[in-house]
Amino acid sequence: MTNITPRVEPDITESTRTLALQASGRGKRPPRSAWRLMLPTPTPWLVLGLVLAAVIALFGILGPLLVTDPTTIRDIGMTPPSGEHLLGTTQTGQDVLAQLAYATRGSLQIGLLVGVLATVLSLVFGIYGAYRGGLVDEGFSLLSNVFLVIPGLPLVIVIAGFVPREARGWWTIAIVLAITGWAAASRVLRAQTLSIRSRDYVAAARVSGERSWRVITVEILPNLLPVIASQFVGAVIAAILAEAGLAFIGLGASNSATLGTMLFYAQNGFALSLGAWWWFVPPGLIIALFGMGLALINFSIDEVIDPKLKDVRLHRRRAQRARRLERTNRS
Amino acid sequence: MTTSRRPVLTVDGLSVVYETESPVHAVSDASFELGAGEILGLAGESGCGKTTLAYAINRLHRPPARIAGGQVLFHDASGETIDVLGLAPDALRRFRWSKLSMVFQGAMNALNPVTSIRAQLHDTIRAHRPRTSRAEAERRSIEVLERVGVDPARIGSFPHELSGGMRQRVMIAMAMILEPQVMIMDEPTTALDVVVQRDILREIVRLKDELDFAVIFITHDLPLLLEISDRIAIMLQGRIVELDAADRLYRDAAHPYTRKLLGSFPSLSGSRGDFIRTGVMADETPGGAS
Amino acid sequence: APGGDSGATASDADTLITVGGQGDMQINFNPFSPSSIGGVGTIYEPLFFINKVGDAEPEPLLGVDQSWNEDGTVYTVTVRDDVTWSDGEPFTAADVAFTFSMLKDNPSINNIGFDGEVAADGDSVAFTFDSPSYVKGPDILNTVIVPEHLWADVSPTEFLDEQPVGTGAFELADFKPQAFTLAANPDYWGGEPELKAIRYISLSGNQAQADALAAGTIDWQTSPVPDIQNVPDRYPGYVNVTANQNQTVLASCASAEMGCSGPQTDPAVRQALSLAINRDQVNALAFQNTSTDISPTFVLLANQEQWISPSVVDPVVPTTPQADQARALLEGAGWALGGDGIYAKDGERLSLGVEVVTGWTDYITTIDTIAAQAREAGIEVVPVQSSWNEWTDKKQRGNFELAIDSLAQGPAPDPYYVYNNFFATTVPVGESSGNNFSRYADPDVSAAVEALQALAFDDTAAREPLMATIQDRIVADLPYIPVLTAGTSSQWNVAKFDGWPTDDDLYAFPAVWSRLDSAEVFKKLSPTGE
Amino acid sequence: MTAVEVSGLGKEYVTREGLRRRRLHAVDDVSFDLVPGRTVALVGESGSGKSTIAKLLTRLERPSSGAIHVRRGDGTPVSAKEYRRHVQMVFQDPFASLNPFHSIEHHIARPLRIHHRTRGAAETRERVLQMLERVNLTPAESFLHRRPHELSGGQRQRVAIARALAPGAQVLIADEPVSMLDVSIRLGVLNLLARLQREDDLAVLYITHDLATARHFSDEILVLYRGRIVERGPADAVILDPHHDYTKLLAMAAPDPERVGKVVAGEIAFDRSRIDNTTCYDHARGEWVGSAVPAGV
Amino acid sequence: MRFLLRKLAFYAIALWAALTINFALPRLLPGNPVDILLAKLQQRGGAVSDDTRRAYALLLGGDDQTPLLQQYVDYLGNLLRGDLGVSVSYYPAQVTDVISTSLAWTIALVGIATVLAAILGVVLGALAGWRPGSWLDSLVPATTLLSAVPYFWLALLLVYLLSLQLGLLPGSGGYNVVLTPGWNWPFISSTIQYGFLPALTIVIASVGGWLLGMRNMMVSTLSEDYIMTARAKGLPERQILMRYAARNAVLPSVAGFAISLGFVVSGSVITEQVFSYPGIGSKLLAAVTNNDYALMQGVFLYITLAVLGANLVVDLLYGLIDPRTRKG
Ligand SMILES: Nc1ncnc2c1ncn2[C@@H]1O[C@H](COP(=O)(O)OP(=O)(O)OP(=O)(O)O)[C@@H](O)[C@H]1O
Ligand SMILES: Nc1ncnc2c1ncn2[C@@H]1O[C@H](COP(=O)(O)OP(=O)(O)OP(=O)(O)O)[C@@H](O)[C@H]1O
Ligand SMILES: [Mg+2]
Ligand SMILES: [Mg+2]
Repeated sequence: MTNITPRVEPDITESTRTLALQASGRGKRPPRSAWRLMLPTPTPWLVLGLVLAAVIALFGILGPLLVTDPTTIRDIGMTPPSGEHLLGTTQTGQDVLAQLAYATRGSLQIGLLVGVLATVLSLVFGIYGAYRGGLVDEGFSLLSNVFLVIPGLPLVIVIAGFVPREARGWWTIAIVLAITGWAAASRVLRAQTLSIRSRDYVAAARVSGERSWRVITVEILPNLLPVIASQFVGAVIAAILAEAGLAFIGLGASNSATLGTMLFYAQNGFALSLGAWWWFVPPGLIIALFGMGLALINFSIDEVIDPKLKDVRLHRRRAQRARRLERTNRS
Repeated sequence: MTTSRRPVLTVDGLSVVYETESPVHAVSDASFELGAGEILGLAGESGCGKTTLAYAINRLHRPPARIAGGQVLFHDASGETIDVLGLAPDALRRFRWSKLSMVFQGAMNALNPVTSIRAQLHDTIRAHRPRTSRAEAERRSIEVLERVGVDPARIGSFPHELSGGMRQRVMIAMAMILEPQVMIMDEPTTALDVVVQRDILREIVRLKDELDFAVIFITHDLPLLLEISDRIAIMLQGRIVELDAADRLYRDAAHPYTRKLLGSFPSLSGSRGDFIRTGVMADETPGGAS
Repeated sequence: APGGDSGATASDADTLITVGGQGDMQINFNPFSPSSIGGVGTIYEPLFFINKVGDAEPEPLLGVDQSWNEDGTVYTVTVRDDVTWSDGEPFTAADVAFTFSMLKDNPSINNIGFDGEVAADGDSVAFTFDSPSYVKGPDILNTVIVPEHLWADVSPTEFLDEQPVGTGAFELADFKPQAFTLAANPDYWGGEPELKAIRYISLSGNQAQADALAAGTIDWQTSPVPDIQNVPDRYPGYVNVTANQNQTVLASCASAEMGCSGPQTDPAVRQALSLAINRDQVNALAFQNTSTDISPTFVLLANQEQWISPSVVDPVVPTTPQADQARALLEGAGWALGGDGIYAKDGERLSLGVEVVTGWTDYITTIDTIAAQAREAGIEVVPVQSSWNEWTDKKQRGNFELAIDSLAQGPAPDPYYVYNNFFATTVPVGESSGNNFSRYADPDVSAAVEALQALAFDDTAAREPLMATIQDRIVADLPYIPVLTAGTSSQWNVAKFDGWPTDDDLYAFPAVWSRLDSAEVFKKLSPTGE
Repeated sequence: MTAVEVSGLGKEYVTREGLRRRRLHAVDDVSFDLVPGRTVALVGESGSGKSTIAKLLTRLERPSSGAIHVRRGDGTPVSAKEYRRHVQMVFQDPFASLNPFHSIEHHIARPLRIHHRTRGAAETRERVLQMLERVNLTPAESFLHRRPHELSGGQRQRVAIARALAPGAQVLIADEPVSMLDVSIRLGVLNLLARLQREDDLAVLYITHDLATARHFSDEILVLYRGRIVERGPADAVILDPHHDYTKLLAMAAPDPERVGKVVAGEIAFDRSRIDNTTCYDHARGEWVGSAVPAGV
Repeated sequence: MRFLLRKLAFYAIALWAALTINFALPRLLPGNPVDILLAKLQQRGGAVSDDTRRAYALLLGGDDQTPLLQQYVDYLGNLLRGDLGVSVSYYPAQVTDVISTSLAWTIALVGIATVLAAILGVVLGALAGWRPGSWLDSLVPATTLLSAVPYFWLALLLVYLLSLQLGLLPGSGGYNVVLTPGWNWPFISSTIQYGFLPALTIVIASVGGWLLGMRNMMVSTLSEDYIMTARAKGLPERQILMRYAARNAVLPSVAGFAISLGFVVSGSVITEQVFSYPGIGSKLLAAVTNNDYALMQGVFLYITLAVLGANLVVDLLYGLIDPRTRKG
């Protein structure tokens, strides 16, 4: 499990405006579409993040179509990478690259499902609760706080221990992970919703006669998109890591290939002790790189949520120039 | 227009540029003199560069802002003249607050929320007079709090425990704790209620009379400036377009912008200014231009 | 006593370090408790030691002599008379009688199912049975004896026995949750062992054990290690010994009469699958080539070969696949090849699920390998992973098609035990099956097994025809599809100690977890001084 | 023509501090009428309850006591469903009252659609353009697709006014509509409001703490202090001839350029603890109303 | 005071929720754990009396006669008496006894590692945020890789490299088993030596989050007015950094500390497995593999209790460093 980033809670309600000001400050017309404003600015780190995430996602989506059957057994066990098997073979001569492709797909599937489920839960408990206020909000926020302090993975392990193996399909694992993983996002969303809810444009919409659901979905939600995106991305990383952990201790989804189960088999096949790094290292590396890709995307989304961060980056070079100019001025 | 009093601060041709993609000349060629014990008002609409100017005087501007030219000279009471823009970092640190202190635009948030008022008053003294004893620092802190009308018993409070008006008073107390010769006040009362604002203005004028420091008072509330300032500078797009004694500026302003600004304020007891309730509108600015 | 300092009497050079458990250990030296962490054989001794990998001759320990009466109903064991418990009390035949009556009184710990009468008389103990019971002798000899004067007043099922008092060559010196140490018993009747201390440490999992071996922090362990064929090179100072005792099988729910369903109830299917398996490949991929041949009669080839009936045509299962033969067999039994390359009959595809426990990676690999091989013969094999409990439950209730498992050997090296356990008695699907989860039922086999019980192990002439009957039937019916005889590999430190069993002199089964055997090994070890 | 009659309006907030509850009378027994073509100004210091009254009038909050009756010109009451078509509001902060995410068109089109003022996209677009032109945002087409952040503060406030008027509102609540704007454009917005009021014969409630604009922009002034009205009457009368101590304090505190250089340290500070809010001077009647009429007046 | 009461009330509710989840889980999920447990108990030589059956039925459900509410009350009563049942895999030991020895190990390991990671991350984050654009700051995004690495994978790699290949540190166990546990230096130094790699894993994998959070918060804080005031006051830079900027910026990190503890405990369950560390995580896994439901539930309760306790402590301490919360 990853640790969480202690999250700054910036004033999201100001962010669009500040971003627009920044855009105009750069001498450009601020972009017409609000959607465009909410896109993170392309920085080398973001590009790296997108490339990492996209390449790995593509590998998971298209990889299985291109590789050989990952279950095919060959007499050549544990062969190092070669022209024939680009990433070598496992103990039973199965092609590591092929397994990696399927396992990546499996992990992505779980990560995505958990991300979606956890986000939906956090939207319901965070946004709806905060919008309604009163007892509903008290109840929802108590619930999410309780879920936040109850340690997730041990709970998941206990649940997985109770669920019979054959019922432990990948979606069961996903649901369990989602149920134990929505609370942090919900808390962040709640705080942001509370601040947006007190904004005049929400009151204005109500005065115009908008209905509650429309106020939530049309007036509040779009402004939360960067936060939601960031929480979603975070949930996907956490889910992939958690599933890998579960699979590694033998509690993962039964009969489904994920990067975690791959590591589990590599570990049981003494891959590391035998120096078969090509079997042990790639699955972990894919998780780490994919996680890094998503985290870098989040890093850039953070700039949308809190434009001060962007300011710092934008001004970095200019500040240096300003300092230099000032120095030459003086002397 | 120069002042008849002994100058404490001379700003000469000061220019500040924000080095953004298209550089913003926030302050261009600003020159004025501040006399000892004088209140100099600085007015202008939002974004004209008032705050930038105030920061630049104390070299508080942060990159990407840079001082593109000009001079800031501080004429110490001792007779020495300090070139503020040329001070080395440590000398600058010592100069700040002891000679020239500031009360900021967002004074509501200018106090550190996690330490007590006492700690913040004390560290101001200690930073400049390291040898001050605790007791002495405490005595001095209580004294200035009393001066601005804050109950000294509140010295152990944290900022969030004080009302906005009290916080502003604490800021003013802090600004005078080292008895500086100049105080720059950047919209010190805009966030406050009219009644409270009045109390604080009265306090500032009284303290100034007692302690004889000079004040640069920044606001966009021209009627207010007219009431308290000796002289008023009008800023437009980074330039000081007019600088004159308050009453003269009110009665016969030279610059059209000044006149327009004055016209924007309907008088409480007098005529309506440019406000038209009935009849044809002369000055309803058409949209499009922002 | 626990808490004592083991370091005072034993130096590192004469302390043997081995694996005791996983995680924190909970103190429990009750030899009859399933959660017992140690002491069987080392602290508590049995009457005799029977080497399952050697010939069947029992070696005297607490007993010095044993014999059956004429008709096999009374078993008399004479006990040693110069033995004292480690608390100084003398050991007597009464302790033996006490131990067995205690077992009889507490069914939950009576693992050997002792149902006779026991009586001590001087230095001999008599075990009396209602019917001839030669086959029960080895169980009696293997049971460890506890002191009556300490055990008479405790509940043997819940007794934790934190300060064990035994007669064995070692005593408990020190217990900590991460390790406990046994120290040599200076007053041991057989003389103080040269090995001064044994430290059992906690290590979780195969990887940790392999790592410990690589780091040289452990002297004896029994678990698979990487690159098992090259242990002396990879782990200098260590050798590997493999003993092949576990007959790996694909057990089928075989008997349609008992309620089994699925293609595997057809003997032709079982035979065909057996023919389709490439055992060489399985051995290489799943077992690092440590497994050995298996006999379809389930007589252990290593030390019981003499019991294979000459009437069995193929006493050893061929290791190369015969897919053509398998296809012919299936077609002869009415199966027809379907469009997907898999045989089918009456609309039923020849698809077999094999139950396996999650995490048993060598078995999972075995099934994966067999699945690929069986496809060549038009048979689909699908692994079904579940937890140990569910796997056990499915086997017990007959809710499975095939299950990979190994056939447990008996207390003595004789095929009788396998036949009695796995082929003799049966119950319908849904009821708990006991050992014979294939639910194989054949009246001739059952009768022959029963007849074997009344015969002494050395009554070769009378036993051979019965063996032939059993073996002919089970080789034809194949309720358990033989795969290989899996090896149990141990690695030990020959640099530090002498006296280990060798392939030539396998005086005990060389697994450290086989406690009676490892106790024998400990007594024979001597530190080299390194 | 819609008129609003507010009688005995009260709003009580219950604030919880841990286990203790505190009642706060934000608004207490306030009555006034909003009549077509007339502007009522509501002045008072921060926290006196001005915005609370606005929220009650726009039904963002429910009154704890009293009633708000809205009637058409013919005297028929306006139903709850139609309420928001008749009563609309302009908020204080133009940077906060427009959703940064949506286009200007969205902001004006929504009320039209909600209140079925238009049918079909084309008609809606037509009406939106018309509204933009009415608030002097020309050329209107160029504003349709802009986002609020592309507009200056004054332009935004015009959009907010257009939005409020879009459903055909007859009663407009303007809560400090210009206090967040730059001084130089404040009058422009107020002039626009005045023009629209004339054209549509609107009833306007103008909430402000700026006495000067209150005086010139409104017909009647209500001075609010701690939730209660302490002085009411025609605009000039209240400002030029304040009776209640609180009104005097307000008038004195308001900057007045006529008093150039008048702020002196000696100016007496008011003792605010003496001010009481249970009495009210009504200029129209020329007398004190309320529980205790202060002596010496 | 009110603040305190509110907090205590919240933790009481959270604890109650955990207990109730524990009660509900076996009853909601398919399968009948009582039967498995009793079968296993019998297998282990346990006598299954009616009392035993009822005790397990209380713990795990499966008692159809008693009304659910009564079961719930009895269950809570049992917990209050510290009766978590008997562990099957360690039969006949009590669950509480089985757990108590391992708890200290986990608390020490996770506690120390988390504190180290937090301090390291916060300090580096503060420095990076203090001088945005410095070389330290430009490395910040790279630390995201660290937080995305699977704990156990990193642990195995570290064991392989540092322990097996280089032989620098022991790769498994909690201390040198030759030593006698207690407050003696050889033992303590050995626990440090053995705890180093697991702690390193936790630190590496969690330091990135702290760093990033602190750095971002620092950037936000630097634009606050009170920082500008501090500059204008002519305070020394060090003092501005420590007493004004970092002091305020660290608040969310402190608030997040307790919550992150829960996450780190989770991560350490698997890390402990890799290092054969004698902590509570390995107990949990042992319980799961052995279907020792009573132990499983017991471990979960203990972990929850520990995390809740840590949260409470941090929450109370938070009141000390952020005066604004004291008002409640
Ligand atoms: N960090 C910055 N980067 C770029 N431009 C800036 C920055 N800060 C201020 N500016 C620009 O400099 C000009 C002057 O700003 P300044 O804050 O001094 O105005 P002001 O007169 O104080 O306004 P207000 O009355 O709103 O406080 C403005 O046009 C503003 O957009
Ligand atoms: N939702 C609420 N819950 C509790 N108290 C409230 C709430 N809204 C307003 N109040 C209180 O009611 C009183 C009146 O508030 P209101 O916003 O009406 O003042 P105002 O006159 O509009 O002030 P300002 O000039 O600052 O806008 C204040 O004391 C405020 O704290
Ligand atoms: Mg400013
Ligand atoms: Mg208000």
